Amino acid sequence: MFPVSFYQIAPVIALCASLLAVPLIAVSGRHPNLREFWTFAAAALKFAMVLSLTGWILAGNVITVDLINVLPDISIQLRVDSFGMVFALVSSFLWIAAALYTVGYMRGLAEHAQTRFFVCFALSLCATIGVAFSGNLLTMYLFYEMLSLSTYPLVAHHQDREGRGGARKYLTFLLGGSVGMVLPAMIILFSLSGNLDFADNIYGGIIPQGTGNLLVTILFVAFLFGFAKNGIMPMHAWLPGAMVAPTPVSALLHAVAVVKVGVFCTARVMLYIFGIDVMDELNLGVAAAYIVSFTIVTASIIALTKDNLKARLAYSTISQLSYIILGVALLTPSAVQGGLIHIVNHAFAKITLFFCAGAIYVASRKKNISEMSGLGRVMPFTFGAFALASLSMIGAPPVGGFITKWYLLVGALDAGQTAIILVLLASTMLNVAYFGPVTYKAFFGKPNDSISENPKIKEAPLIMLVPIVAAAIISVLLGIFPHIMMQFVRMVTT
Amino acid sequence: MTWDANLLWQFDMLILLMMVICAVAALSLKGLVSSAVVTGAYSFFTCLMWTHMMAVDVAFTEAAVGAAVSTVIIVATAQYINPWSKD
Amino acid sequence: MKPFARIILFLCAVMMLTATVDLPDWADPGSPASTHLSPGFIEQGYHETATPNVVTAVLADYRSYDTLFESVVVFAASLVVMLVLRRTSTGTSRIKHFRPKREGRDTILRGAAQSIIPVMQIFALYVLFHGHYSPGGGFQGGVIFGASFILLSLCYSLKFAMQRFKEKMVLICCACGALLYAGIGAVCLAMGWNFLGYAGLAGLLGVTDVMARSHGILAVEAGVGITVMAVMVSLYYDLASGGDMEEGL
Amino acid sequence: MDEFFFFIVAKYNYWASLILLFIGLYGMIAKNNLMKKIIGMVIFQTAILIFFVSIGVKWGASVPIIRFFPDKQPLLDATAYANPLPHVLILTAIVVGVAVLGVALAILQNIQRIHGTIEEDEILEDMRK
Amino acid sequence: MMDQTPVFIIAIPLFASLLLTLIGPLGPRVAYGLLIGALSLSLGASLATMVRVVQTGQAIHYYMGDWLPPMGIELVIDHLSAAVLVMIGVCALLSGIYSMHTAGQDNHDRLNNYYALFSLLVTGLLGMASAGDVFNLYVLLEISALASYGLLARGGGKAYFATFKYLVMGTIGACFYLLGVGYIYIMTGSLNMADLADILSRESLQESVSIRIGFTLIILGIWTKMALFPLHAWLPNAYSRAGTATACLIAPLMTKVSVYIMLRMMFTVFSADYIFNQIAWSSLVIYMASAAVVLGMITAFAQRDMRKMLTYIIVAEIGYMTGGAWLANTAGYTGAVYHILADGLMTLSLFMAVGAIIYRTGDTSANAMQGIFRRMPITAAVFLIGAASIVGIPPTCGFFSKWYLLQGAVQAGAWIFVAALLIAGLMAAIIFFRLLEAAFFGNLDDEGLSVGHSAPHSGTGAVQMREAPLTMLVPLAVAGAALLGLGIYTNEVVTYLIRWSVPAGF
Repeated sequence: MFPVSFYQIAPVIALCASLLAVPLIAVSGRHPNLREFWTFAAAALKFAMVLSLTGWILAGNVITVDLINVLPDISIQLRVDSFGMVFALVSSFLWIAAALYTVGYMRGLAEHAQTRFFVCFALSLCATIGVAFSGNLLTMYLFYEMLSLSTYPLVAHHQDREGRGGARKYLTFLLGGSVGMVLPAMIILFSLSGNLDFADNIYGGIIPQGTGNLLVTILFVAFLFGFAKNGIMPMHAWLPGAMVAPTPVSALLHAVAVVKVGVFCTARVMLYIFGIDVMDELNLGVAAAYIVSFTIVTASIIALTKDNLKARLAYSTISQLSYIILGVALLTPSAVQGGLIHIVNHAFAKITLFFCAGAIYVASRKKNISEMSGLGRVMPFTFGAFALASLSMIGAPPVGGFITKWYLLVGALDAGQTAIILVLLASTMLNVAYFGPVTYKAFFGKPNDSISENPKIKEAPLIMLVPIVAAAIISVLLGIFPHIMMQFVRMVTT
Repeated sequence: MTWDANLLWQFDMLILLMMVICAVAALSLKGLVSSAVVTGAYSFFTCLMWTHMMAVDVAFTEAAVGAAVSTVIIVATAQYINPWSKD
Repeated sequence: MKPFARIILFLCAVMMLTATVDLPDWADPGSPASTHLSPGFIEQGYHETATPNVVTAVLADYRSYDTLFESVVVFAASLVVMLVLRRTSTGTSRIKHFRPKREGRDTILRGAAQSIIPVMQIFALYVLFHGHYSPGGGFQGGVIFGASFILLSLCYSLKFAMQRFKEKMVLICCACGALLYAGIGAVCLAMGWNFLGYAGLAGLLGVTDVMARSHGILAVEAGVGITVMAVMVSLYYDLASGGDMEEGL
Repeated sequence: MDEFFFFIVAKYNYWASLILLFIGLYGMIAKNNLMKKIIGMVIFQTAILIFFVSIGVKWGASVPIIRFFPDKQPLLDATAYANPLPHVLILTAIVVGVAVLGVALAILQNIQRIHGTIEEDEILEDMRK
Repeated sequence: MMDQTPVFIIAIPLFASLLLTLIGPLGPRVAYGLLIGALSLSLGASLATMVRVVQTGQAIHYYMGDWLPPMGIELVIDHLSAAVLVMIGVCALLSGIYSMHTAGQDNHDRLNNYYALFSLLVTGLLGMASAGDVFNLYVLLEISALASYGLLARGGGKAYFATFKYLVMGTIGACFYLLGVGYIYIMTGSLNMADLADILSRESLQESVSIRIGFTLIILGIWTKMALFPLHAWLPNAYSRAGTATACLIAPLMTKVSVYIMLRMMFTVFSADYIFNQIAWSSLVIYMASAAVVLGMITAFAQRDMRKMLTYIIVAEIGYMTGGAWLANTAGYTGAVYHILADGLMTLSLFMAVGAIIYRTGDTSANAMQGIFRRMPITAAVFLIGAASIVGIPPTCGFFSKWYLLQGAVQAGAWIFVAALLIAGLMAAIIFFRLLEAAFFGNLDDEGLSVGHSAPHSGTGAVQMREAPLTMLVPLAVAGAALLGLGIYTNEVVTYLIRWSVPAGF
C-alpha cells in the first residue's frame, strides 16, 4: 500500500530509529521525563516501520538495501524476509512493553546511572533489529558484536563485585565465541564460496559442492558453538552469571533480545548457509539435535535445583532456546515451523515470567521461591500472569507454547526420530516439575509469618502491572489465533 | 701513478694486517684512553688503505673526519668517563 | 646470551668467508660494477659538468640529493648532541676528576698554534674551492677549517676559542650551510628545472648550462663546507666539555 | 699452485673486510663496556666501507680525476680511472658514521653522569634500584 | 608547477627544520606555528600526489637534478608509497598538533630545536617512503634514526640507556642493510631500484650466492629496524621511556615505514617469484611472525605500565604485517599493506589517549584508568575505539585488516598464523577490557553500592569532568574518527590504492 521506494527506506529507519535516539537520550539526561519520551518515541517508530513492512513481505517479495559497500565483494546489506520479520516484529513490540516496565522498575528502585542504562538499551535494540534484517554473514557478525558490547554495561549495571564478575564472564564467553570461532569460520566460508550472502531458500545452501565433509562439519560445529548467545551447553555459563543484572535487563535481553539473537543467528546459518540438503546428507541435523536435546534435559534438571527465581528462569530459558534449534535441526518442514514459532511464544511467555519476578522483587523484596508461599493471594494479578506464562512454557493447550510442542512433535514423527519425541515428553514433565510448585505454593500455600503480618506488601505498581498482564494475554492469544505469526513461518518453509 | 698488482699487493696485505691488529688491540685494551688512541691509529691505517686503493677523495675525508675529529671526540669522552673498563 | 651470540657470529663469519668465492675477482676491469654506471660518469661527466674531478661531479651534481641529506645528517648530529648534552654547569663537574692536570706546558703549543692555524685555514679554503680540479671539496675543506678551531681550543682553552667562535654563531652556521645548499636547489626549482637541477642557474648567471652546473657544484660545496665546519666545532664544544661549556679537553 | 696463488690475491681484500666486520660486530655485541661497543661500531662501519671501495678498484687505473693530453684534450677512457661511484657512497657513509659516533658519545656521557658507570651489568643493577 | 609536488612533500619539512633552529629567540608559539604549517603543507602535497597517482593509474617518477634514473636519483611514488606518504603526513600532523602541551613541559627552553628534530624525523620518513634509489634509502634511514635517537633521549633518566641500546641495534641494522646493498651493487653495478629489478631478473644472477647473501643481509637489517620478534629487545624500553609527544610521533611511524621498506625491497627490487621460489623462507618467517604475535600479546598482558603494554602490542602488530607479506598471496599482501595504514592510526590514537590520561593523572600504571569515562569521556571513547580496532570489532579498520590477513592465511594454508591471529585477538580483548572495565566503572564499589539500593541517590557521583586540553583533544577525536572512517572506506582504499600495487608474482 506504500510506494516501492518507501520499502527501501523503511528497514533503514527501523534500524536507525533507536540509533538516532541515543544522542537525544544522552543529552536529555537531566530531565528524566524527556529522556523516557525519546525512548518511547523511538520504540513506537521502530515498531510502526516493522509493522508497515508486513504487508509487503506477506505478498512474498524480499527487500534488499545496500548500506555501505565495505569490501570489494561484500557490503553491509539489509535484507528483509519472512524469517527476519518474525524476530523483528517480536523484539520491536516487546521493546515498547519493556520500556514501559523499565521506567516503572527504575523509578521504583531509584537506580543510579539511568541515562547510561537507556542509551545502552536503545543501542542493543538497534543491534537486534540489525541482526534480524542482516543480508549477509558479515553484517550479522557486525551487529552481533555490537550487541555484545552494548549489553556489557547493562549486565554490569550495579558496578559491584558480582556485577563486574558476571559482566566479565559474559564478555569472555561471547567475545571468545565470536572472535575465536565465528570469525575464522566466516573467513574460511568466504574463501570457499566467494560470497557470504544468505541463500534464497532454505534447501540449497551457499557451500560449493566440492568441499570436503570434514571441513563442512568443522564449519558447522564452529558456527553452532561460536554463537555463544544461543546457550548451548558448554557455552551457556554466561547466562546464569548475567542474571546479576537488574530485572528489566534480564527480562528483555536474556529472554528476548540477546539469547534470541544467538538462536536466530544459528538458525539463519543452519538454514540459509548450510541448507537442509547439505545438513541432511552429512546428517549434521541429527548430531545437532542430540547435542541440543542434551542441553534441554540437563538445563531443566539444573533449573529444578535452583531456589532463586531468576536463576530458575535463566536455566529454563537455556532449555527453551534449545527447542528452537531442535526444531530447525530436525529438518522436516513442520519441525522447522515449530522451532520458528517458538521464538514468538517463548519471547512473550518468558518476558512475562521475568516481569513478574521483577514485580515480586519491587513489591516484596523476595527473591527465592521458598519465601514466596502464600504471596499469590496478596498479588493476584502478578501471579495470575505468572501462571498463564508457566502454562505456555509447559505447552498446555490454550496457550502459545502448545502450538510449538504440537509442531515439534509432528516434525519429530515425520523425521522418524523417536528418541527426540521421548526427550520432548521428558522435558515437558520437567517443565511442569519446576514451574508448577511456584504457582501452587503462591496461591494455595499457607503464607509464612513475614507475609501475613506485613501489611505493606501489596500488588506491584500499575505501570509494571500493565505490561505483565498485556504480555500474558498476548501469549494466550498466540495460542488461540496462531495463524497471525504462522503465515510468516509457513513462508519460510515453502 | 697507476695501480698494478705485481709491486703493491704485499704492501696492501701489510696495511690490512696492521688494521686487524689495531682493531683487536682497540677492543681488548683495558684502559679506555689508550684504546681511544689505538682507534685513532686504526683510522689512520684505514686512510692509508684508501690512498692505496686510489680513492683519494675518500682518503682525504677519512684522514680529516675519521682520524682527526672522531679520535678527538672519543678521547674527550674517554677522559670524561671511568678510565678503566672491566672487560 | 653472550656465548650464544659468539657461536652465531662465528658460524656467520665462516659462511660468508666461503661465499666470497662467488664475488667477482678483485680489481678486474670487466666486473659488473666497473662496466655499468661508472663508465657513464667518467665519459659524460666532464662534458656535462666541466669538472675534472669526477668524484666531486658525481657527489655534488649527479647524486646531489644524497649529499643534501648527508649534510642534513651532519646538521642533525650537532642538533641531537646539543639537545642531549647541553646544560648549564652544576658546579663541580666530573671532568676535573679524570682529566690530567695542565701545569703551564702550553707555551710551545701556543707558539706552534699561532703559526699553524692561519695556514691551516687558508689550506682549508684552498681545498674547498679546488674541489673541481684536485681531490677535496666541501667535506674535507669544512673539516679542516673546523679542525683549526679545535686546535685553537686545544692549545689555548675552550673559553678562549668560544670567544672567537661563539656558540650561537656555530648553530647559525650549521643551519645556514644546509639552508644554502637546499636554497640553491629551491632556486633551480623556481627557475623551472627540477629540484637541484643546476642548469636552472644558467639564466641567473648568464652562462651556458655546463658552466652553470660547475658553478652550482661550487656553491653547493661551499654550503656543505660551512655546515661541516660548524658541526665539527659544535661536536667538540659539547663533547669535550660534557655539555656545560666550562672546561674543554 | 700458481692458480691458487692468484685465487688468494684476487679475494684477500674481501676476506680482510669480512674479518674486520666480524671483529667489529663481536665488539658491539659481546663487550660489556659501552665504550667498547662504540669502538666496535667504528670498526664495523669502516669494514663495510673497505668492502665498498674495493668494488671501485681497477687494474692499471689511476685517481678518478680526468687527465689532459698536452693539447688540452681530456682522456675520457673509463678503464684509465677507478670507479667514482663507490667513492661518493663512501664519502657519505664516513660522515654519517661520524654523526652517529657523536650522538653515541653524547648519550654515553649522559649515562656516565646519571648511572655513574658505563658497564652494562652495573647500569642494569643501578636501574633496578 | 603541478608536477613538482613530489619534491614539495620532502622539501617543505626539511626547510622547516632548518628554519626552526634559527628562530630560537622568537619564542615557542612561532616555532609551533611553523611546524604545524610545514606539516600541513607537506600533507597537502602528498594528498595531491596521491590523487594524481590514482587518476593517472601509474607511478610518478621525479628525476632529481634532471638526471635520468640510472645516473641520477629519482623519487618513485606509486600507489603503495602514495598511501604510506599520506599516512605519515596525517600521523605527523596530528602528533604535531598534539605535542604543544607535553613537549612544552619536557623541554621548556629549547622547544624550537626539539621541533627541528621533530620535522627532521618526518622528512626522513617521507624521503624513505618515496625513495627510488637504494643507497639514498640508507641515508634517509640514518637521518630518521638519528632524529629518533635525539627525540627518544629527551626522555631523560633511564631513557639514555634505552636509547643507547636502540642506537647500537639501529646501527647494526642500518650497516647490515648497507652491506647488503654493497653485495647487490658489486654483482649488478646499479643502485636505482627499477634498474636493479631488471638486472636481477636476468637468468645468470638468479642462482648466484652473493645475491642471496645480499638479500639476507638487507632483510636482516630491515627486520632489526622493524623490531620483528627475535630482534625486538630494544623497542619496548626505548618507546615507553620517551616523552609523550615523542612516543606519539615515533611509535606509529618508525616501525611501519620499515615494514614498507621491506615490502618495497621484496616486491620491487627482488621480484615475488625470486623470493618465494629461490629463497624458500616463507614458512620460517610465518612461524616467526606467529611467535611475534602471540608472545607480543602475552608480554603485553603481563605489563603493569600502560605505555610498556602498548609497545609490546606494537611488536605483535609487526608480526601481523610480516606474516601477511610472506603469505605469498594477494589477500595476505592486501592485509599487510592495509594493516600498515590501520596500525599507524590505531597506535597513534592509543598512544595519544594514554598520553592525555598520563598528562592529566600523572600516573602511568593501569589504575590511572579508574573512572576515566566520567572524567575524560572523549579520551576514553577514543581509547575504546582504538581497543576495539586492535581486538578487531567490525566497524573499525582493525577488523578489516584481520579479515584480509586471515583470508590470506586460510588460502595459503598457514594454520599456525590463523591460530596466532585469533589468540592475539582474544588476548587483546582481555587486555583492553580489563582496562576498560576500570575506566568504565571506576572503583565505585567502595562507595557501598550493594545490589539492594537501600539508600536512594541521584545520577553521577561528584567526580568533576576534567578533559584533556583542546590541542590534545582535537587530534584525539580526529584520530578516532579516522579509525572508523578508514574502516568504512576499506573498499575505496583497497580497490584504488592497494589492488594496483599487488606484485606481479601472486
